[in-house]
Amino acid sequence: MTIRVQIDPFEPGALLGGFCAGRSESGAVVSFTGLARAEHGATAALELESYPGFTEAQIARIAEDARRRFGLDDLLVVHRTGEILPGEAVVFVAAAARHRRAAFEAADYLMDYLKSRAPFWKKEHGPEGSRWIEPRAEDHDDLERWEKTPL
Amino acid sequence: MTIRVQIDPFEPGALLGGFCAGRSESGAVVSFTGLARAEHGATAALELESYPGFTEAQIARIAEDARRRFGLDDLLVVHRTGEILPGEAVVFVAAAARHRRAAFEAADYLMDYLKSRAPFWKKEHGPEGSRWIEPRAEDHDDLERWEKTPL
Amino acid sequence: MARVLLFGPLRDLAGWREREIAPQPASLFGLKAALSALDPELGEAIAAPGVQVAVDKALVRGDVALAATSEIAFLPPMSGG
Amino acid sequence: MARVLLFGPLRDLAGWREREIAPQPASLFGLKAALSALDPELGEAIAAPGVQVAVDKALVRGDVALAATSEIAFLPPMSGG
Repeated sequence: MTIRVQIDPFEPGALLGGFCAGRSESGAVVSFTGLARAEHGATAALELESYPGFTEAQIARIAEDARRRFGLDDLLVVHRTGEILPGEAVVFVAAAARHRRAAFEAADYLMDYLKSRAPFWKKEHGPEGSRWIEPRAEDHDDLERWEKTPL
Repeated sequence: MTIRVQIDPFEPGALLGGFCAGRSESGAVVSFTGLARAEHGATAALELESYPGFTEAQIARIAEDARRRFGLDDLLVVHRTGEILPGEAVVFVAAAARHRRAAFEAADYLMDYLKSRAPFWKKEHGPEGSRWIEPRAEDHDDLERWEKTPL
Repeated sequence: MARVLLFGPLRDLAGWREREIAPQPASLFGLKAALSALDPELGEAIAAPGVQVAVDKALVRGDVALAATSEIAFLPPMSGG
Repeated sequence: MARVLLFGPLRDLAGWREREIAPQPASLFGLKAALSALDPELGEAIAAPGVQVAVDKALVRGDVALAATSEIAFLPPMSGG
């Protein structure tokens, strides 16, 4: 299980390739890649802030919870901070499990958590100024799905 | 939207890297990679058969359905046939959408379809002989989820 | 001469994958009867409820007319991924 | 001297990201009062229901005692991914 918060850009394909390599008992790997959207010119850049040490620890806690809850073989979370340009990857999550349902649900669950509960703060810079982004109502609804349905 | 059925091995990371590159309006890319399991020595190889022409057409039909149903920006399906060794990738599905829910659901839906309805026949070769694999009961249940919940 | 394709376990059962059936059957039901006469075990296997039939790469149900150039595929339960 | 960290919009509001507060407040509530006296707008912002507090990188609720070496972080609503 690996958790990484980094300023350097990353290539999602390289992460998935490394994560899949050498697995001979995991039948299923699900990955999520979050990309910064240009919003057709309305967003020039994102600025992501973390609380070094605390952010990694909080993600590790929920990742360990997901590993146990879904019976995962392995898990990788990489999250960028700093300035992120449109088209660049912001977050990458990969989950490996014996069967696909567990891998899908774990990646989905982790993303719901990262979107609305992980210690990151996100500012959008555009031609009309800058604004802090808060989770959308859908993000809160998404997270609630897991609280309502004990597995 | 790309559908490919091929005998040549593929590297899931290279496919995801290519699929994500140059996207500036899709915020979410979900990928599924199905790997051949060794089953701790019980499986020496998988043998996958397709019906060339028919298989691609059937997948394209369901992929187009998924694209419309989930409002996807793009979709990639690569499926191997022939002899596949443990640890090698059998199938790769990637879905790009504006937000993550659509991308997760589309990849999940496509895999449920591929597991139990796509024209492939799968034989497992092991030290104790060979056997044809049919979808598990869970695979049928998984597919039924989509029929019960109109979106 | 209808061209018949067998997939998956049907191919193992019959011992062949592709075969031309002469004389030309006028319909799918006629072809099924001809295959049963040729190999009763295969005839029973292709009549099983999970087996689908494609004529010229389109799934069909029930009986359909066959042309001399038709390609008829018997498709046992599928499983990919 | 408690060390205070502000994140996200709180940092923009206060105009600083990190600051040492002297004299040392004995408790979190004491620190909040000191910050309010320093900057009433910030005092109001850190009292908002969505703002969480971490002391030495552990989330806390209610009042807690502070040590001279404590690091207190005010965490407005989070959003990653």
